[in-house]
Amino acid sequence: MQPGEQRDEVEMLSLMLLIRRFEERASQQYQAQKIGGFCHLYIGQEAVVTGAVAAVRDDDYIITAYRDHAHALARGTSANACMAELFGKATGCSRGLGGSMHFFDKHHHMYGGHAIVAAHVPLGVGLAFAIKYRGEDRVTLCFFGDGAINQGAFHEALNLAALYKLPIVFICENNLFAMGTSVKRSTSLKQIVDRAEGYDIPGEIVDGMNFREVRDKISEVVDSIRKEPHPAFLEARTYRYRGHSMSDPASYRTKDELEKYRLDDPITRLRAQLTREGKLTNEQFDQLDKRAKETVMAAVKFAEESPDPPLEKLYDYTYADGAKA
Amino acid sequence: MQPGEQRDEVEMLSLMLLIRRFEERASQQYQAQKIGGFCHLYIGQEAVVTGAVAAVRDDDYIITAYRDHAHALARGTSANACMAELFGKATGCSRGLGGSMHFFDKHHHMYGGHAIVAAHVPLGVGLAFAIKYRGEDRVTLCFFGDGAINQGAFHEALNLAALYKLPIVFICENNLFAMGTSVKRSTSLKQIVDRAEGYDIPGEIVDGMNFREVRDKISEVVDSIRKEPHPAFLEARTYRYRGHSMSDPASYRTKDELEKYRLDDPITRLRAQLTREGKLTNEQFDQLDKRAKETVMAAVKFAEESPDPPLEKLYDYTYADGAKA
Amino acid sequence: MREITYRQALNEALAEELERDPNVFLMGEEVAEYQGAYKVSSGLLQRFGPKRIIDTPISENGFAGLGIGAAMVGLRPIIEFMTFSFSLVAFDQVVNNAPNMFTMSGGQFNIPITFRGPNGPAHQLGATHSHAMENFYASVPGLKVCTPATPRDAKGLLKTAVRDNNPVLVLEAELLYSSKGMVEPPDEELLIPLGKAEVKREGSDVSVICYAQTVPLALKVAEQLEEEDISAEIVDLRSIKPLDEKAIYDSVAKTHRVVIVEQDHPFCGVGAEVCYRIQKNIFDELDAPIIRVSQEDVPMPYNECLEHAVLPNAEKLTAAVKQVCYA
Amino acid sequence: MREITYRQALNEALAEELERDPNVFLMGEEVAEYQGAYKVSSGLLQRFGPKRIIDTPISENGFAGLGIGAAMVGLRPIIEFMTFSFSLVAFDQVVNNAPNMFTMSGGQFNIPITFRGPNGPAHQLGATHSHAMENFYASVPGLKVCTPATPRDAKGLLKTAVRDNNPVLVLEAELLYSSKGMVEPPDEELLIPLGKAEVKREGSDVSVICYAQTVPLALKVAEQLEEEDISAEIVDLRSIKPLDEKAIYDSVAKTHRVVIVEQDHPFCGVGAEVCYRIQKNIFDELDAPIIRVSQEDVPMPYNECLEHAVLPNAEKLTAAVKQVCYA
Ligand SMILES: Cc1ncc(C[n+]2csc(CCOP(=O)(O)OP(=O)(O)O)c2C)c(N)n1
Ligand SMILES: Cc1ncc(C[n+]2csc(CCOP(=O)(O)OP(=O)(O)O)c2C)c(N)n1
Ligand SMILES: [Mg+2]
Ligand SMILES: [Mg+2]
Repeated sequence: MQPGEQRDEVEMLSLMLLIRRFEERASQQYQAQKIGGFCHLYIGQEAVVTGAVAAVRDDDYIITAYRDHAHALARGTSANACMAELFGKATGCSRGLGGSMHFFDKHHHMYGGHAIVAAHVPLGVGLAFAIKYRGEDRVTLCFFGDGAINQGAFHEALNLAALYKLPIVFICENNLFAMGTSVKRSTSLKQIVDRAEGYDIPGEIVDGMNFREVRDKISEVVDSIRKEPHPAFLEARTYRYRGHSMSDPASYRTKDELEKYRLDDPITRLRAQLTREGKLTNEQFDQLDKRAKETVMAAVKFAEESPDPPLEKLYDYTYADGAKA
Repeated sequence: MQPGEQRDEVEMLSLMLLIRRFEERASQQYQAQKIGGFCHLYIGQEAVVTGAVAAVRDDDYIITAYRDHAHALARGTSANACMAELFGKATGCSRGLGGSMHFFDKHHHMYGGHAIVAAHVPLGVGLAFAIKYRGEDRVTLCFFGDGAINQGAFHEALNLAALYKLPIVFICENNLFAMGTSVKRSTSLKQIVDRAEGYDIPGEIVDGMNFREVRDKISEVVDSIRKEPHPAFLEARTYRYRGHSMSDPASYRTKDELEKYRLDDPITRLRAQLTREGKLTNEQFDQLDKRAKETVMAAVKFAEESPDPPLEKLYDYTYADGAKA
Repeated sequence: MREITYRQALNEALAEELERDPNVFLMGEEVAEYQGAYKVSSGLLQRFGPKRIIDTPISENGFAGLGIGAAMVGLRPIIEFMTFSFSLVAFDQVVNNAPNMFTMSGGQFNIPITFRGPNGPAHQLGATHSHAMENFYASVPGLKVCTPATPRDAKGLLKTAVRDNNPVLVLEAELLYSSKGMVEPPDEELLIPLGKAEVKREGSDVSVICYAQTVPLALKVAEQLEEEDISAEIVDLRSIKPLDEKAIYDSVAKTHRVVIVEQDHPFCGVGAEVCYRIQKNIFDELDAPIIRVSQEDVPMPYNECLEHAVLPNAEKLTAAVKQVCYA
Repeated sequence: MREITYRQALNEALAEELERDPNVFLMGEEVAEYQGAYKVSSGLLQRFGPKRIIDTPISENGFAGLGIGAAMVGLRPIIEFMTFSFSLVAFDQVVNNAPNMFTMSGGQFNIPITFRGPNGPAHQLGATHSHAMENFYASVPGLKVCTPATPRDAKGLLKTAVRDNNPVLVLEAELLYSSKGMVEPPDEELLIPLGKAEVKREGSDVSVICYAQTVPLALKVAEQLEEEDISAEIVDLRSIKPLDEKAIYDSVAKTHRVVIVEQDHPFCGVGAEVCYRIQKNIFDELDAPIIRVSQEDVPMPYNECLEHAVLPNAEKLTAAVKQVCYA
């Protein structure tokens, strides 16, 4: 995307559909034991990363936690490469070595996929540091969950970013829970965004179920950062429909709560907005959805048929120059 | 001290004198190589710990960082035991095994003396946790420097204390520098106390050069905590006259700055207050000072004549039951 | 005796120690309302209440330190790490505060704390989540480290750990949580001392020294080897520190051949220390070099085949045994 | 060649690499305005400016992670820990992010970062400040670890570390900062490869394997032993990982007797790994068990006599050599 240009909203809707269908399918494949390890689904939160990505350039940096499938897809990593990664295949976005929690895509400036809560927040600050060091006008978007804000790493990172005035947007995807722990049980504050004040970082709350609001707010913040680098903090209020990971029945919350959020579904919402504005017909929507499903089905096939990473290369991924310690 | 009772101010002045003379002598003994390792002096900051201790009961808990001689002396650890510790002798308050940075005195509820910046702040929270767990009405005073507030441990500890509503006063001894780094170069905030807000902990600034102000403010806070346990945060603005440690010439600050603070000396100030109020004559002050000096000289002699910890007990301090792993 | 799972055994140990001593409390992420990420603390909140079964935010360094502070004044905290890979963010507290306090204070403050949770590679969790931390922690003076492999050992070691007056790490084996074994009934107090290995299978040709997840592996391999007329003695260390040197030497004096099978990273792993001590103290008993089977020295890959290739496994262990037996 | 101090050698290495490559920067506590807590970075702020010589708050975990992030996009950070004991609070970043990234990303992101600073016991700093971290870090797949003992090695290894495309730890010896040695003049590029040991003294009766602070100790003891007709070969590992096995085996094949003298905690220390490899690979060359001299397995006491008793020292090393030589 060129500066000033807006991403097409129908395309963005289509992206949200792809993410949704991808994860539904991943869930099914996990149950069929085609996918191992932990698997955390983003279903319900799609507007956050889609809105964010719609607000930045392709060469801006993004980094996130382990609930990362959507972030890679939103960045342009193919459904094939994502599904293959879940299957642990050599064609995966991390060559089958990372798995669900460790998606990487250098080409698309997606810097992971990080599984230790908050440990990637300092990395995000490092990406922003490099931007400023080189005098570039990029920004870094650093996503993390509400559970991450009580880690020391988060705290140190925010102070460093503020002190060095680095071009980074901290995006807290507040889905109200860290596993089974609600924000009010983990955090000594009425609202998360208030913590940004403790670092003199400007903070705002945004409706994470609303694509347009996320996009517009981040565009604004990013514009300001490009003019004069500084950190910013956004609390995106959102909700995950599924359990924390595939093994979590999510019995710590009520059906009613879930249903309330489902009514606010980010895909339904953008679809309604576009339909109301005459930019999308029902047929077109169905077409998009069909295409998303087909893409995902093809990705499953691709993943299934892809080879495992070669066993004889087991030692080749430890050191960059292939040196064996 | 019994609840409600006030510590005698002349005694507190006398305590500040003892601390001052103790450290001057320690400095000299360090130069004479009687003391090893690192040695951090508290000279200039005496009103903070003295005021704090004057505000609490003997059975309240205190814990601090490595600039800890004063905290032990204020708590009632004898000058003998403190000096012997610096000399590494078996009669020291940590049996010669801790050294300057690791003063402990169980009997006087002095829980150290901790040399990793901010790593004792969670310990302080643990002490407060135990108080609440047992339903006692004690409080914990947890001291740390301005440099500590950018460590992850500090952040996690404050959130936990706030979340669990623990009886602890976090006392930031803001002497403007962490080694050669001024607060404005380390912390992304105009004033340190503002960070407490990020945890919904009430915070206040207090003049750390003024014994009475420190005492009164802490009394107030502690009263409130004893009624209903909660954490509180105090930023005590103070100044260290000496370098960070014995090897630091402190060339990062001006002579003028130092002189400005010296004019505000906590001992001179309390002395003047007491004299003005007719509670202390010059002769009495000289007498107190003479006694302090004598106590310290006797402590040096005691330390010199004390034995080293027995070599054959080298393995006896690793496991509590003497089990050898 | 009755058959229960490793998970149940741990749960019983926790419940019994909580019942016995009001100073004992359990703290960690999701230990209370969620009933434990791996359900080890199931039912404890209901039974002992929120004062003693305490959920935390994701602040391992903070609550590890909180536990140590509470232990300074005589509480006996049990701190759960959801997995020991997450203890990396609490490393300073576990390594620099818990074990040093007793020395630094000249013996005034001992720290009766238990750190526990699953340790070591589970299944396809990738590089960040697959650390086996036993060699790190055993390296630290002042810590004790145990690694139960059976339900009985899990219960008996955890109970002993809670009663120990020093910081003890109980490194549980996630992959064994659902495994079953015979354990004394709850009314019979079961305490297994730290620092006592157990011969889990007698044998005469080779000593296979193992612990935690590698014990069932070693037992399985031993059975297969029996068919090839190799008699393997399986020595389960149970505690890494203190290390039961006598049990090791007794076995080696009998078999004269040693394979050590461990789950940690190989470089400076537990097996290296065990090997050093054997060769130093009973060099002349050795008829062949000691061989270790451990993880390969690479970060753990996610892919299942690669993970299998990195882990100690039956093929590698069999080959190692045959090598030391020149079979 | 000219004689300079270890500190100057490090300073030259930093300056030369900063000069050579604009992607290199130095970050840490007090490295800039204060000129380094131990003056290793003296003059660098003046020469390279605040963009490249960067003071930090006391946030080791934060700035270690910042460095790793910057390295993901091709910068080449040099991160100073004021001492490696403080790297305990940054352990997760150094252990779980830096070395795993290349694997986890399937080879997309290598991390060309150098972590450096003084390591190991200095003088009477007590239990919290006296850790030697080499066995911890060498245990982690994906890290490289070197431990220079002389000014020349310090300069050559640090320069190589900065150019390496992987995370490298340069564990400096604080007690050697003021020691002197001959080093090539600045106009002669000095690069010493990682993974190459150096025989610092030839000998025929016993191989004394050492590194960092134990090298001068070993050399001193070797001289004394010469008078008693024991000829010790001093093998300075220089790198712990990669480990120069060939150099070790060559020496052992010559002397058939080995003492390893190390500065770290003994349990699972570096010497245990070296011992394992020797006995595994050249068992038949050994005429006596290998003996290690390391720290005693206790937290470091402050008292000077006790500290001396805990450290590896000349008496212990002499006794160990005599023991392996049956002298
Ligand atoms: C340091 C650390 N502690 C614990 C965990 C285990 N864990 C993984 S995800 C998670 C909850 C995180 O919640 P949040 O940050 O809100 O993100 P969400 O899952 O809601 O996206 C926990 C406790 C971990 N990965 N890292
Ligand atoms: C984690 C850690 N990092 C670095 C150090 C080295 N260090 C010791 S004291 C100090 C400065 C602390 O300053 P402050 O907290 O303001 O306390 P003050 O010395 O002013 O009393 C530093 C950087 C340490 N001890 N621990
Ligand atoms: Mg969440
Ligand atoms: Mg300060």
